[in-house]
Amino acid sequence: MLYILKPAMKNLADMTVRQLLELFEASSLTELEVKTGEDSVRFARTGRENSVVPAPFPEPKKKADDLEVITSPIVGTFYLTPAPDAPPYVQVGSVVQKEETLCTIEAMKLMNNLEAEFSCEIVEILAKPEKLVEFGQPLFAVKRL
Amino acid sequence: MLYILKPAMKNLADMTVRQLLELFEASSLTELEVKTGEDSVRFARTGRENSVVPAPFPEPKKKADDLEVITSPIVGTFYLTPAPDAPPYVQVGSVVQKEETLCTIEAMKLMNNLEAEFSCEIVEILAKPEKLVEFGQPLFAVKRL
Amino acid sequence: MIRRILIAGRGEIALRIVRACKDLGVESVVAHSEADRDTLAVRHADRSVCIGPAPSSESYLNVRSILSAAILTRCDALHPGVGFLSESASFAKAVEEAGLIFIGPRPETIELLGNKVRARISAVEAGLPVTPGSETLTDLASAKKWASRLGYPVILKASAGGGGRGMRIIRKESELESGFPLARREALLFFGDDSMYMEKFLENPRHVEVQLLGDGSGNVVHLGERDCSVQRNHQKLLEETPSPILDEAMREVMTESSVALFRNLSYRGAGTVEFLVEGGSFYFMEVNARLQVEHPVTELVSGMDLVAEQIRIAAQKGIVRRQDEVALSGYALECRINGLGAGRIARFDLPSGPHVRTDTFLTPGMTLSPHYDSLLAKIIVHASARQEGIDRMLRALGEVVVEGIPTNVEEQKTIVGSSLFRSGRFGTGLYETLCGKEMRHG
Amino acid sequence: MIRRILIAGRGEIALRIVRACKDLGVESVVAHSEADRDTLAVRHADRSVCIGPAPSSESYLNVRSILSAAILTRCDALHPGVGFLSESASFAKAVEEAGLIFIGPRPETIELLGNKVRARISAVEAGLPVTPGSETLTDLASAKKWASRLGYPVILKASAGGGGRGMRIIRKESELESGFPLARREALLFFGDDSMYMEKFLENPRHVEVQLLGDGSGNVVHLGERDCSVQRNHQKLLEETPSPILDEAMREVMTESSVALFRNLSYRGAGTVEFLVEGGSFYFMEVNARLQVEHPVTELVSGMDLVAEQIRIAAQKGIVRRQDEVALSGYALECRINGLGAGRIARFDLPSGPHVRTDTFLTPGMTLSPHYDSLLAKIIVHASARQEGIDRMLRALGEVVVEGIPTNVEEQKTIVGSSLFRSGRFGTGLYETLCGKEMRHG
Repeated sequence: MLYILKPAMKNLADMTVRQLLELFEASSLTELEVKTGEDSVRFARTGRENSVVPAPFPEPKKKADDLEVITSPIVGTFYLTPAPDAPPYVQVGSVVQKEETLCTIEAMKLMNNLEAEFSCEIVEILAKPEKLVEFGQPLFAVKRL
Repeated sequence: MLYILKPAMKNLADMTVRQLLELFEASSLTELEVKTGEDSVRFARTGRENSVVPAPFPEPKKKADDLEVITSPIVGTFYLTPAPDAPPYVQVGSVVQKEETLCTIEAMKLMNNLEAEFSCEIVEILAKPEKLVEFGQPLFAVKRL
Repeated sequence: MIRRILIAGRGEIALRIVRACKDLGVESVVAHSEADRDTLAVRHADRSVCIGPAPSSESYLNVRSILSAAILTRCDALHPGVGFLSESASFAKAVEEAGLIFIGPRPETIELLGNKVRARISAVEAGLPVTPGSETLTDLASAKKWASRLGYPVILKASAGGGGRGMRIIRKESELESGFPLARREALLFFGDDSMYMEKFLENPRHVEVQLLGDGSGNVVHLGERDCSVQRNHQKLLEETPSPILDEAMREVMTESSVALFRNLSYRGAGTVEFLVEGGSFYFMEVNARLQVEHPVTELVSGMDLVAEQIRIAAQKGIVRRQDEVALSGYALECRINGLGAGRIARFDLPSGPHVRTDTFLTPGMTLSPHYDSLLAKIIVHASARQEGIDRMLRALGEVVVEGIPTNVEEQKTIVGSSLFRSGRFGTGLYETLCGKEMRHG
Repeated sequence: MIRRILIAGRGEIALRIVRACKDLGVESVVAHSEADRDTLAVRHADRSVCIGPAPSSESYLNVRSILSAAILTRCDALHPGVGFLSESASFAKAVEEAGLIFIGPRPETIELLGNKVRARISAVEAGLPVTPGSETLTDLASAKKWASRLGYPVILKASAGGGGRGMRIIRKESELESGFPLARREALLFFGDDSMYMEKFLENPRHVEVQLLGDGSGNVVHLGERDCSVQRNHQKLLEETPSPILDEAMREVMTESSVALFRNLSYRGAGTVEFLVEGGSFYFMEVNARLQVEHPVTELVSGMDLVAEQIRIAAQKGIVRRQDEVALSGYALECRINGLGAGRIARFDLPSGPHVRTDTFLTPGMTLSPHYDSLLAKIIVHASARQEGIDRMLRALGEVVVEGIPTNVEEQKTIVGSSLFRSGRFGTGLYETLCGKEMRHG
């Protein structure tokens, strides 16, 4: 509910940001916005009750607007090499063309090659080789080319 | 929902942000925005979840800043008259001097006379005669003289 | 002994299994969809694996993902929960072929019981009465012949069906002419098999089921019956035990013949034989070869832990009690609290305290997903007798506060508080009678 | 029968009594302080009356307000809860003089048992062993004489005391010289009575109590014992039944002599005889002439409802079962979840599901008041045996999430998960041993 009142309020202009913040901290508010003349200040916080919500996966360390994350489409074991002794499909810095293989995910003794859907540069490898990857788990952070 | 009120609340202009916040904290609002001239302040909070919190007592119907509420100091039966046939101590509009009796509250067969702590005019009688009043229950809305 | 179990289910049952694992000192791994990441089963399991996106077809029905998750997390057993793949013989077989213990009946048993015609034959062999019914219907002509022999109304059923799906009530011959081909197409669509059969239709029967445990070697105990007659569109809403309409004589025949059926099958694990009861007679309907949502009412009167029993039986440790050690004490009643819409739950006060058990999988801030069934919580009360149990359930329902999504709590209060329910004299049409008109929107 | 009960208590016990009232079809009126307005007992009672401001002295100990509330809401009985006035003989008398049924023992019984010296005499008469102790100590000289006769260490106690208050351990004569006058002054201050006596002090005893019900006419049944040895500053933290240190022989003597004591008193209602156990012997300590916080563990193993029993006995309907009908089954363990500070509770996830009971009086958004004791919730589990019960309690504690105020959940996990607790071999000093150092700030 939003109540808009039109009275005159005198001492708002006299409050410091610190005083306002103290009020806010001690309150149950999630948002506080104050405007006086051309100045304005806005405090907000999100629901404090979500500390136990599990984080789905660790975030990629670097985040930039031009990075994209390639996730696992199945549950399986993540391999960076086509065979134990073979060199890896990709490593950090590799440039991969569309439809080139990024990795192998083994599920139920079937080797599934994951191909790049677009040309990109590998910025970070986010999953551990030879370990279980879940559905939706981030595998690579890439820069689209 | 948006309620636009055009209140005749005289002294809102004198309210501090702290006082407004106290009002807000005690209310069921999720948002409160106040503008006076060029100043404005806006409070918001998410899910207060208090729809089942019992309202302590019905609020007095009229609320004005100069009204005060006299509450019951004990649990008992509320009487406006000293005896069944006698006229009431007070009625709406009565002017009561300090230490004059306002009502009788019977508890455990003892008649307790409630005296005015200050001179005042009775604006409203808030409890039902001959019914149970709880500790803290509003009995009279009065105007201090 | 079993060391680590993959739980291939969701909802309050997945948490139920996690809790049983903890009590038994067994590790639990919950396989969940993306939509179920923030649920209590995932929070409390020792480990969780996301197996796919929200739609069940790509997660909870995705055999390959489930088996990969089980093998890669080094589970040695798999619990299929209820619903989804829990009554899939081919899934049970795939689990066993992958070297895992399937916590449920043998694949052959599931397959036999999944075919309604073969299940009826087994029931008849064990001495169970069945509703007068047809053989497999080859065409419309044979359907007409059987219908006039049984007398209308009849009900058409898919041989491979279950849970109310693919059923069609036929009240006269003209309905059969249009309905039979339609029902066949539906059956093909849902179950990949258009075999149909037909039974005499009971207008307003009671739904009563017997809970059994078998050790897989022919030892079988029953834990009494549950009455699940209060249903809405074939979905159970309330379950109670003992049934208010069974007398001792009928109870004894019903439980003993159910035991005989399971003994004939050398049944392994927990299972339920479902009956329809009308006019002082009872008829075998089907076997649910798995745990059931309403198992807690049996747990409260028997003092036994059905999920722990399932796990022990799967580990070849047998059943904890012999039949003469099973004591059923008092009365238990369960109410299912359903969401009438999906969404985030802001407040979720559930009853607690003496004589009340609550099973759920959500807590305030979590979301009832639109992708699955609408069950939010089960409230179960234990009492010395039915009337006391009804009062206690009304007390428990009165403590529920849910904010954020609408629920059926008021409907449940209407039902439990009605004189019709209290009388014990009603059929599966109770919901329509009490709530049908005003609450049809739900 | 009783029609409407005023509940003159607070916290989870007040809600416990409201629930029992609903189950019995009795109306409930909760008398509460201003600070307790927003609690579950007030929410779920049929009616509530605010009897005073937050301080107990002006509300929960305000006899006149409580009686006014009872009379004006037309109650015919009063349940005193636990604590506050529940063991005040003069309050019980005032309740009866006001024409109300007091749900508890007769005032004379409360008075007799409230005087520790007279209670000891009654115990001795009933054949109960007591710790070697003194007569009433008239002065320092007599205190010295008794102390050297009993041998140090001894414990000074106020005759009118209880609950750990006014007690003082004396290890040598010099301590007695300073401690005796101090203890007397304290006793006068707390209890209005400076009578003192002295007992041989047991260094690290177990605390075991027997739960009894008496119908007021000499019929008495016991419901086994509870072991409450895990304490912190004389406040119980965990309670279990059966006690891991009683053998059948000691249990029989302890319960039978407790029954004899209650029979001698023609005890009316629920009550507990408390014992100290050390070195294979047990000693009578005191009687708690009221319901106890830890009563749920007895309810889970006996299947009986102690609050319903209290109400039935007060209504002169007797005890539901004879001694030979009481069957104690399995093991039960209770953990008290305490707030380590007052405040608004933002999140409050409590365990639920099979074999777990939770009793509380708050829900998210409500406030643990700084005015009263710190109990937030009790978690009680039922199991077939002690080791299973311990695992189950660890499971239940693992499900607790409290945000907004700090709690003792981690401490409880430490205790329940310790090998010392699991061994069953410990005394009342367990808390200090396990949590004393790191968690003293609590």
